[in-house]
Parts: sequence; C-alpha cells; structure tokens
Amino acid sequence: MTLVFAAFAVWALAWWGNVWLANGPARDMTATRLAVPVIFGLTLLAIWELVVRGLDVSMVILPPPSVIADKISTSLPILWTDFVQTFVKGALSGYVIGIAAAFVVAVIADRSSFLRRGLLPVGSFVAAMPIVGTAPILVMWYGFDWQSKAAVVVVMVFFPMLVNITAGLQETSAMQRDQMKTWAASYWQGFWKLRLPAAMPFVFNGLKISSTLALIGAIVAEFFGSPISGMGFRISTSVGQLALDMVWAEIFVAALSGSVFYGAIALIERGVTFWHPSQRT
Amino acid sequence: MITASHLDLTFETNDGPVQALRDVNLEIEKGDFVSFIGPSGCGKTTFLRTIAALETPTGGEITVNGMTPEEARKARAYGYVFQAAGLYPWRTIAGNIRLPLEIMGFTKAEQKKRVDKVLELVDLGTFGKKFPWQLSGGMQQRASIARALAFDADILLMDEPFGALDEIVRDHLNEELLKLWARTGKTIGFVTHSIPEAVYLSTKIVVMSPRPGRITDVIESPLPKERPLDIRDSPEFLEIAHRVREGLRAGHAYD
Amino acid sequence: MITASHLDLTFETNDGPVQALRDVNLEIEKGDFVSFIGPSGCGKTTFLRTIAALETPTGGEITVNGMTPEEARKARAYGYVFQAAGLYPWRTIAGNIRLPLEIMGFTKAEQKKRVDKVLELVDLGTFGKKFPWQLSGGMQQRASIARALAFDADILLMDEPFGALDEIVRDHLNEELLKLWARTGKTIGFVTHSIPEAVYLSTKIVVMSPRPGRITDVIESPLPKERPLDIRDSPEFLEIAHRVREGLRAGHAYD
Amino acid sequence: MRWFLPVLTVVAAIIVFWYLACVPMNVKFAMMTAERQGVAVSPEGMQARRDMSAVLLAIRNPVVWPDTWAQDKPRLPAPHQVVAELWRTTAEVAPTSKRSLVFHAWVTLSATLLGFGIGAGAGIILAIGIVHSRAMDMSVMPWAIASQTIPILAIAPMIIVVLNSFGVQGLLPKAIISAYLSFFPVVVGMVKGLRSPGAMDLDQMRTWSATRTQTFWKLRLPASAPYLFASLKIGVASSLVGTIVAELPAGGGQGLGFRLLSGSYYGQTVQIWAALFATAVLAAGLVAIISTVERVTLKRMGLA
Amino acid sequence: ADDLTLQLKWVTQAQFAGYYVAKDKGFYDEEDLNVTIKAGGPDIAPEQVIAAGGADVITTWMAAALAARERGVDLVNIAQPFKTGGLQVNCLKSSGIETPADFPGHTMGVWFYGNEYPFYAWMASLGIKTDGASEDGVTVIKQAFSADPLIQGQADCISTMTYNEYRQILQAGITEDELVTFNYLKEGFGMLEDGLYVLGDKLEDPAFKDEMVRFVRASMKGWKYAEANPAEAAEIVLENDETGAQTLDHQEYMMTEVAKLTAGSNGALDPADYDQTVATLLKAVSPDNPAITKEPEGAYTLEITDAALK
Ligand SMILES: Nc1ncnc2c1ncn2[C@@H]1O[C@H](COP(=O)(O)OP(=O)(O)OP(=O)(O)O)[C@@H](O)[C@H]1O
Ligand SMILES: Nc1ncnc2c1ncn2[C@@H]1O[C@H](COP(=O)(O)OP(=O)(O)OP(=O)(O)O)[C@@H](O)[C@H]1O
Ligand SMILES: Cc1ncc(C[n+]2csc(CCO)c2C)c(N)n1
Ligand SMILES: [Mg+2]
Ligand SMILES: [Mg+2]
Repeated sequence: MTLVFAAFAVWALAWWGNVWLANGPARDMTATRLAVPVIFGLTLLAIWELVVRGLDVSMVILPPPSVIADKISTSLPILWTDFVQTFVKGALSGYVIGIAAAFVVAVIADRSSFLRRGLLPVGSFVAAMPIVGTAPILVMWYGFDWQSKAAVVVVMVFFPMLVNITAGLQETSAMQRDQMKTWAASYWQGFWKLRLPAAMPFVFNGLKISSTLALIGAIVAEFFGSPISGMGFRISTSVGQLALDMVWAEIFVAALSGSVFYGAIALIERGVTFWHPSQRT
Repeated sequence: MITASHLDLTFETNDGPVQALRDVNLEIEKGDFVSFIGPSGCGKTTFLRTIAALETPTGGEITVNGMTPEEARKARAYGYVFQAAGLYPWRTIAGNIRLPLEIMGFTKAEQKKRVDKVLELVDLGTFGKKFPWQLSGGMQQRASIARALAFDADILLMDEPFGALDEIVRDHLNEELLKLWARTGKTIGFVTHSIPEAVYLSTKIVVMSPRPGRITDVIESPLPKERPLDIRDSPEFLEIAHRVREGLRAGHAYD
Repeated sequence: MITASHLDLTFETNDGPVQALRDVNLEIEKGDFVSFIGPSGCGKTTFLRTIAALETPTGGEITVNGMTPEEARKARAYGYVFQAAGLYPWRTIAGNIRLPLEIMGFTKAEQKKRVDKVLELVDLGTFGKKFPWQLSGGMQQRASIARALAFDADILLMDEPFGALDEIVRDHLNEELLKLWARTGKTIGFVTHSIPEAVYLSTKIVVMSPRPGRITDVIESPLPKERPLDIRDSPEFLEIAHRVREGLRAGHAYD
Repeated sequence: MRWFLPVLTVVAAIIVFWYLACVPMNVKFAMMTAERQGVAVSPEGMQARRDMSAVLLAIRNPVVWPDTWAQDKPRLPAPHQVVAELWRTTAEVAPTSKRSLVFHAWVTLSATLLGFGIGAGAGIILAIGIVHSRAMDMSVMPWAIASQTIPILAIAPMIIVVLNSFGVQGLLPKAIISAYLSFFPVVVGMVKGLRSPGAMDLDQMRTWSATRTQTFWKLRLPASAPYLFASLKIGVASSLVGTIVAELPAGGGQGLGFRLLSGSYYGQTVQIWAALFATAVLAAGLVAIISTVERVTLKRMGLA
Repeated sequence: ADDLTLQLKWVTQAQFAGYYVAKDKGFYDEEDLNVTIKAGGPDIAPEQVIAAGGADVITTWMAAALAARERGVDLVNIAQPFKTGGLQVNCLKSSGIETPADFPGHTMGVWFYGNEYPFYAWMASLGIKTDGASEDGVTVIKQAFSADPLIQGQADCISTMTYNEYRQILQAGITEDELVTFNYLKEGFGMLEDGLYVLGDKLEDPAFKDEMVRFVRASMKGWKYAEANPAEAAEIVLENDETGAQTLDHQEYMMTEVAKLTAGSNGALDPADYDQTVATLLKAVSPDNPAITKEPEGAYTLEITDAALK
C-alpha cells in the first residue's frame, strides 16, 4: 500500500514540476518542449510500476514496466523481425498504395462533380465497415502474408485520405482559380502549381490520421491469419501463452514506431507547408 | 477595341436573381485608360470580370479585339490584378511573378530577365527571395501588380489595386502606372473608390450605379497625357472631379 | 489624461528584434479627438494597443487617468474598434452589441435599453435581429462601432474603422462620429490613412514615421468644433492638410 | 436531391462490378460442383485448375456463371444474397429475437452510445484542460497521439479481463473501449476549435476585461461548434468500431461484432457480409443524426 | 444457492453441451448451485480470466493449463469430461501428402493462442523444422479459426476438430477420399482436451471444494444426458447461443461427434493420460515454444471426482 501512496506522491511532484517548467522562465526552450512530455511519460511509467507492485498484480494480468523493459532488451531480434514484417512490409506498403489510390480517385472526383457527389457518400458508407469484419475477408482473398495486411491498410487509409485530398483540392479561393484562368492555364498546370500546393495542409492532416490507422490496421489484420511472425501474430499468440511481458513489449514497439512515424510526417509537414499560418508561430 | 453592347448579367441566387449589370454599352479604344467608379455593389468587378471572360453575360454582346472574351483569354490578352494581392504563400515573390511565365512557356532565361525587370519597376528589387507574408500589405500589392505586368499582355485590368495603401504610396504608384501606360500604350481598365485617383489617371471615367448595375455617366477627360501630380489642383481637374462626385452621389441614399 | 513618456516597444521575432515604438511622448487631454497617421508599419496600431493594455511597453511609461493601462482596462475605460468589424457570426447584431454588456454585468433591462439606443445611433435600428453576414461590409463596420459605444467607456480607440468604405459612405460616417463626439465629450484615438479624414475629425493630429516607429509631428488643429463637410475646402483646412502631407512624405523613401 | 442521381449511378456501377467479381471469386468451387454433377468444364480435374488464374477459368466456363451467384458459402456472396440475408434477419424475424440483426444492432448501439458519451465528454474536458493549461498541452498531447498508436484489439481483451476482475461487466467494458477510440478525434477537433478564435477576437474580450470563464462561454465554446460537430462525427464512427472490437473478446454474446465473428468461425460469408452492411448502416445513421443536430444548431447559431 | 461462474474456452457450441444441459435441465439447481456460463472466444484466455478473479472454474486444454501453471497461475485439474481428443490435421491428397514424412516443403495451418503445443511437440519428434527458413521444414501459418485456408487453397494442411472444421471441409465439397487425416491421438501426440480447472489455493477452502464436488457431479450428469439425447442437447445449445447465428443442423452433428470424445469418461482424470500429456509436452521444449520446461507438480487432484462420483 505504501507503494501506491508513493505513486500518488510521484504524480503530484512530477505534475508540479511540469507546470513549473511549462510556465517558468525556460518555457520556450526546445529542451523544455521535449522534457515536459518525457517527464509526463516517465511519471506514468513510475505510477504503473508502483501500483502493480503495490497491489501485487499478477504477472499474467499486467506486468510492471521494469519486466517489460527487460523482455524488450532480451528479445530484440524477434521484435525486429516482427517490426519488419508488420510495419515495413504490411503497414508501409499499404499506406503508400492507399494514398496513391486515394489521390487517383480524388483527381477523378475533382474533374467530375457528378462522380464527387456520388463517390463521397458511398465511400463514407464503405469506410464505415469495421475492419474486424473486412480483415477476415481480405485475408481470405489475399492470403496470409503481408499482402493481405497491406490490403487492410489500403482500405483503412483510403477514405480519410480521399476526404482530405478532396477537401484540400477545394481549398483554393475563387480568386486564385480565376487568376489561373486569366493566364489560360491548363487543368494540370493549375493542379500542379496551385491546387496541389494549396491542398498540402489537408493532405498532411490525412497523412497524420492515416499513419496511426495504418499500423493498427496491419496489426489487427494479423489476428485473422498470418505467417508466424509479425507484431499482431506475436501479440495474439503471446496472450494465449500468457506471456504478457512479450505482449507489452510488442505494444511498446508499436507505440514507439507509430509515434515516430507520426512525428516524421509532422516534421515533413513543417517543411512542406512552412507557409501555412499554423506552422508559422 | 473592347465593345460591350446591351450587356446584361443576372446572378441566380437562393433568394432570387440579382441583376448585376443591365444594358451596359461601352466602347474602349486601344490605348485607353478607363476608370470605373461607383458605390459598393454596382457591378464594377462584375464588368471587369466579364471582359476577362471570368463571367458569362446573360444577354447582349461583348467583343475584345473582335474576338469573344474567351478567345482573347486563350490568346493571353489579359493581365488581371485582383483586389486582394492573392500571392501564393508557398512561392517567393520572384516565384510568384515567375508563375504565369512558367505557365505560358517562356524560357528559363527569359523568365529571369522579365522577373528582374518588373521587380525593379515596382521598387521591390531586393525582395525577390522573400515570401509574401514577410512583406507589408503594400509591398504585396505591388508584387501582384508586377506579376500582371510580367508577361506584357495588351490589356491590363486592375480591380482596386491601391485600395490598401496610404496616400503617399498611392500617389507614387499612380505616377508609375501613368508612366508605364504612356510608355507601353496598353489598354487599361481600372476600378477605384477614389475620385481624385480616377480623374488623375483616366482618359475616360465610367460612373456606375447599383440595383441594377448600370452606367450612368461616361466622362471623357480633357486632361493632357502628361500629368504631374499637382495637376490635381487645376480647375479642369476639380471640375471633372465635381462631375464625378455628383454622379456618384446620385447612386447613394444619403442626402 | 493619457500620458506617454519615453515609451519604447520592441518585438522579439525569429530574425531579430523589431522596434515598433521608440521614445514616444504624447499627452492626450480629456475630450481630445486625436488622429494617428503614418506609413504602413510605423506603429500606429501598436501604440493604440499599448494604450489599451493589449501590448506591454518594454520601456518608458504610460498612464491613463493616472492609472496603468492595465488598471484602466480593468475599470472598463476603453471602447476599442478594431480595423475589421470582428462581429461574432453566431450572434445577431443586437446580440453582438449586447455581449460586452453581458460581460460587464449590466441588468437585462439596461442591456436592452442600451442596445436599442446605439443601434439607433448608427442607423441600424431595424437590423438588430439580423446576423452579421446578412449585412453589407459598411453596416457591419457600423455595428462594430455601436458595440464599442454601448457601454459608454470614457475612451474610444478606433483603428482604421472606415478603411473599407467608399468615399460617400465614409463622409457620412465621419459626420456622425463628429456629432457623437461633440455630444458625449469622449476622448477618441483614431487611426487613419486618409489625410482629409484626419484633418476633418481631429483636434490633434499625430504624424508617425517608421523604422523605428516614432512621432515626428503633433499638429493642434485650429478648426472649430462645429465642422460642416465643406470646411474641407477652407484654406485653414488645406493648410493643415499640407502640413500633414509634408510630415507624412518625410517618412517615405520616395522623392 | 442533387446527390441522388450520382449516388444511384455509383451504387449501380458497384453492383455491376460486384456481380462480375463474384464470377472469378467463386468459379473454382462452382466448377467443382458442376463437375460432380457431370457438367463438362475445362480443364477437367481440380488438380489441373489449382494454379490457374480464376479470371481465365471464368472466361473459359460460362456454364458455371449462374452458380457463382448462388452458392451457400461463397468466397464473395452476390449482392442479392446479402440483401436476402439482411431481409431474412431483419424483416422476417421479430426484432426482439436473437436471430434478428435489429436486436444485435440495438445491443451494439447501446454500448456505442454510452461509450461515445463517455469518450466525447472526456475528450471535451481534456481539450478544455489543454487549451487552458500549458503544462497539460505540452505533456498530454504527445501521449494522446501515442495512445492511438496502440493496437486496441490487442489490449481490449486485457481491459475486459481486468475490469471483469473488479466486477465490471456487461455494457460498461465495451463502452470504455469504445470511449477510448472516440476520445481522440474529439480532443484534436475541440482543441483546434477552442483555439480557433483569432487574436483579434481574444483582444476584444480583453478590452472588455472578460474573465477566462466568460471568454470560454461567450467566445471559445461557440466558436468551436463547427469543429466540435466535425469531430463528433468521426468520434461516433470510431466509437462504433470500438464497440465491435470490444465485442470480440467480451465472451460471446449479443451484438453485431459477435455476428461477424461467428460468421467467420463457420465459414458463413453471407452472414458476415450482412453483419458488415448492418454495421455500416448503423454508422451512417449515427453520423446522419449528428449531421442533423449540427445543421439545426449551426443554423440557430447563424453559422450555416 | 451458491453462485459459480464457469468460463468456457470457446463460443457457445455443442463442445460444451454438458454444461448447458446441466443448467437447462436443472441439474445445477438440484445441487443448489447457481451457475453462470460465460462463453469464450479466440481472444479470451480462460487462464487469465480465472487469475484475474473473473471466474471460479474454467475449461481449457491441459497443455495450455500446464503452460499457465509454469507462469504462476496455480491451475489444478479437478475433472476431465473429455476422455479423448478431437484435434487433427487434414491435408489435401492432391498436394502429395500421404504420411507425416511428406510434410516438409508444405504449408500447414496451425491454431495458436494456446492450441499450438501439440503441433510443435509432434513436429519436434518428427524432426521437422518449423521456422519457415529451412528447405526441409514446413511453412507454418497462423490459421484463423475456420477451415478456409484449405478450402481456398492457401494451405496444404490445416488443423481441424473432428466435431467442427472437418465437417466444414466436407461441406465445402471436398470429399473424404480427397483428404488425408492425421489424428493427434493416433499419432501418439494426443493431449487431454477440455478439462475443468480451478485455482489451487481456493481448493484449500472446504466450502469451495464442496461446491466443486456438486458442480462436477451435476456437469457430468449433464454430459451423460447430452450423450444420450444429442438432438435435445443441440437444441439447448442453440437456445443458449446469444449470437443467434448457430444452426441446428451443425450443432447436432457436433453433438454426435463430441459424444464420441466424452463417452469414455465418467469425469475422473486418468493419471496415465495426464502422464502421457506431460511426457509429450516435455519432448517439445524449445526456446520458441515454452509450453513447459519441467515436470509439473500438483497440477491435478482426484479428490473432487472421487467425492463426486462415489
Ligand atoms: N457570384 C455572385 N453570385 C451572386 N451575386 C453576385 C455574385 N457576384 C456579384 N454579385 C452581386 O452582383 C452585384 C455587383 O457586384 P460587384 O462585385 O460587381 O460589385 P462592385 O461594384 O465590384 O462592388 P465593390 O465596390 O464592393 O467591389 C452585387 O449586388 C453582388 O451582390
Ligand atoms: N506581434 C508582432 N510581432 C512582431 N512584430 C510586430 C508585431 N506586431 C507589429 N509588429 C511590427 O511592428 C511594427 C509596427 O506595426 P503596427 O501594426 O503598429 O503598424 P501600423 O502603423 O499599424 O501599420 P498599418 O498601417 O499597416 O496598420 C511593424 O514593423 C510590424 O511588423
Ligand atoms: C478447451 C478448449 N481448448 C481449445 C479449444 C480450441 N478449439 C476447439 S474447436 C476450435 C475451433 C472452433 O470450433 C478451437 C479453436 C477449445 N474449443 N476448447
Ligand atoms: Mg468589386
Ligand atoms: Mg495598423
């Protein structure tokens, strides 16, 4: 029980520290920007450790972070294989294909308002189908290896991307489009030089949302059939074996790679849409 | 050179049609400097847009150099300066000015030459590498004018280009514009809210009035082509200004 | 009543500090109508904001009725009209005008009385129930002025309130503003780009110049309080206008 | 009605494509049955066809086409089969029967609504905290993002087991997982919305010396309404996915998620597709309800 | 009445008919028990549920139970209604498989989630590599819980239960003589399937022990009734299926097949079967598949069945 109280104390202390950092003299330093979330995360981990140990929670229900960290350090090769299988082969390729497909359809919808009005409602209906339902079907169609995982990811990212690209392509003002007209620009000149750059803030919005979806999709799809590697495979079989430390090790890798992926896209976004007001302060 | 006869333009909106232009007749000669003035909503912008084939008239006829406006646009006859600067924030000032040149397929070398020239013309020589948001409003407006000048279109259409500038800058740009016009012999259509500006610049002042938008007066300016700034204190100037003001007042509800 | 002495204000930006105000000294008496004029970026807005405690000076001192601007703001001494109308689209015109009254805790009955009064004042009596986007730009601007008037602050600060309006409407609103000022004896700070407007309205014209922003001239107007529109053709008027123009020109790089 | 014809066209195109796709998808099984009944197909023998392209087989054997649209457990059921199954499980059974999709949809819906309530509420509160506390903004936001990269399907069973051990059962565990998925879009949207008032709007409030609370109620909250509704729409759809995911390990029972799974255990593809469509209809319905509320509210606020 | 919760390993189906029949026919009531039966699913680990206190008694396979024991969940077998196992491997003859020696080079579907131990034990003793890397090994895929991979031609062999997936294969049009069947039991790798397990420390409580005695007695009565009346049992299962997706036809089939597995048991665990399961598991120890690494102790008790069946 003392450990549980210690957990509360840690929480209060760290929070106070963060409030001080965030509002204090160093509030705008890069180091502070990094330190605050890190301290917050470490606090969560500390509380987790203390509560699990304090309440003597069974290892088959929730292992403490220290045990998970230990497992991670001893299973790096497995974690790496799984990461390659799920993230690189499944999620990334599906992500790329899904985005490309969304672009093609968005341009088609852009050129014909008839198709836009028809495709978008139907598309949102299709997107509302839960992946837990579509995944088994796609595994049945595309086999057990990463191709079916990529297919699931394609289905998941397609719609958010389509919506965002379509919205982005509408983003130019009437004046900007009229300007292009007065120069007698062709559709594609207008597309490359005006509409696409203007759409970028939206496109990146979609890319960011899709990045978290892609990884989740690839992992979930592995629950419905997979080769004997992959993060989803490892998680589901490890739960069956009550190897909860392995489960959390994989979850950690998933969260880490997902966050890094997200962060990388946010970084590219800064570079590409440097001109947008939201990036300028 | 530009001829509008019995031009009508009606917008269909949710709460009924809006007649933006009714029975507009106007002749603009090659080399004319025509100003459009009139209260808000009288159809100045709409008329300029119709010339540039950005709106399609619902009645009457309009020809540009004997072609339809659409054909003239395809032939890249227009330089259009919109009311707001409308620079693309992801391109530098030079990049923005280069844009229409890229689209029209000028060579790289030609592009550079022209960009440098017009940047100089609007006093932005050292700002080519800056992004639009790093410039004050007035500088952006000038960049947008430079962009319209870069490809040497025969017809220059300008919709309140100096609206956001203070008097001194405005005077300066007015002078520059007059010089450019005198040198190149372009045809210029110019929308403004300022009476002195209209009188100072134009060979022909078109006064418009709203609901429905129509032309109430066309004033040929007797002023010489050469116009120093202090011509604005001359009796001829003041007389024309007075006539414009009267025409304008008739379009308002006050007094 | 408002006293600025040796006021400095420097903004820290990515590419170095920008000195928006340097060594600004100014006295504004109760009941003064002070216009600020000067080229773009000379610190007019910044100075107005500093009076209203929206910016904190980095040097020097400023007092409002003997208090700090912060205290004066807490005491609700200011009515501020921003350059854009800035009405909340989810509130009707009346609702927008009522908003500061709600915040300041006026009673329901008092709110209604005041809203009706100021709506009348700006000629919008029948538009209280409309939403902002159902009004033309000029009407929105008037509503925003009404809002600043509703709670009867002693000091009215207006940042280019008439910038987007055409000459005729502008003249009309200028007259109305002068009447209001004469009747209520408020202290008014007014930013404009138009020399005639500044001269027509003010008891005191402050000419500013940029980089760094500073006051280059303060002109006390000898014009009477009672000012018909055609006072603008009087020699006194033209003389002051000339002096303002000269001061303004000095701040520009041209000629 | 402007969208009616386009949607109809797209749907018609999809249906035609769908029927066509059924042929290669189901052709191998169709040829096998045909062969057993003595119909001549080419090539003969399962073995010979094993590695052949399905499209090729379909083209070479038009005789078996009708059968590809009428199988009991097809790889891809034909549209009319799905519609018939939907009809059978909605119109032809009492809505209170466990054989009725309406019944299962109701079970899923109730957990979704509860979860959505919790998630949207938590999301809004979190967003208010983030907007008003810099420390919360800096520390919570990155972790909120990280939380969404955790595969929910992996931890859903654990959440359920842990909650179970505290005696929490029934609707609530499902609702909590559904809330977990729906809070994020709401946080992101609401933070954006509450921050949408421009510098001038905020300055105006300052010239009136409005308090933080007044600024919140009179400026930030109304200004966030359009963002709120946009994110609520994404949130409610995520919420439904969350419930379905939570139903998988909740230990057999009622709900569309179970229908999906049990369909897959017994190879009943028609049943899976019917459940899928039911879910999509449910989601579309929920989004439509929010859209309607949005339209009415924004209209009354003068924003639409 | 005493409240009891039973956590099943899988969804409601005739595999668990005995318990549903006992509940429906009032056999639990007769023993003054109020039993809640919780259906399971692929993502439910009953071992975890019982460790977390979500159930008093669970059904699971012995291999999984022993594996959980090694991880600190003190599971004890109190009864074994399934005498023999229904797990088998089905291959397509057309793929060229006739004997286990033909496996190398082929793709095999395996159920994981605690069901994989028998497979790895078998492969280990055959000396066939399962890492997918070596030429002379098999490619293992994680098979979802259906017969699709074989039907769709994605695998040459898949795992099936006699009472479920096997029939799905036949129903999909593949005939018995197109199939090769390997029964784990016959291959000597049979392991005890559905047994009843509780936490060891709870057994120290005489009251709990008494509840278990009554529970096992009533459950076995249910099983024997189900064996004798398969049609009625199938209907009872169907009534208890909350998804409303099961078909009577399939459950009747399953009931007849399950009856073959339970027929030989009166509920008591045969220590010889236990020993064989342990021995088989110990043969398969490898770092990748740590079912158990050492002989378990106290993993079963005969006290409950002794008391229940006397
Ligand atoms: N796209 C449109 N749809 C409907 N009505 C329009 C449209 N464009 C302009 N109008 C209407 O046509 C009339 C003329 O508009 P226009 O923009 O030409 O006025 P303007 O003279 O340029 O005014 P301002 O001085 O305010 O720029 C106005 O009543 C306006 O409301
Ligand atoms: N928030 C800020 N951060 C950095 N620099 C600023 C900021 N606000 C104003 N400035 C700078 O301070 C100077 C004065 O700006 P201010 O807005 O007061 O000019 P102004 O006289 O109102 O011009 P205008 O006529 O264009 O409105 C300018 O150089 C401007 O770039
Ligand atoms: C105690 C117990 N252990 C494992 C299984 C696994 N199992 C048996 S049949 C089947 C497929 C669906 O019928 C699966 C996964 C079970 N059911 N019961
Ligand atoms: Mg206009
Ligand atoms: Mg300003």
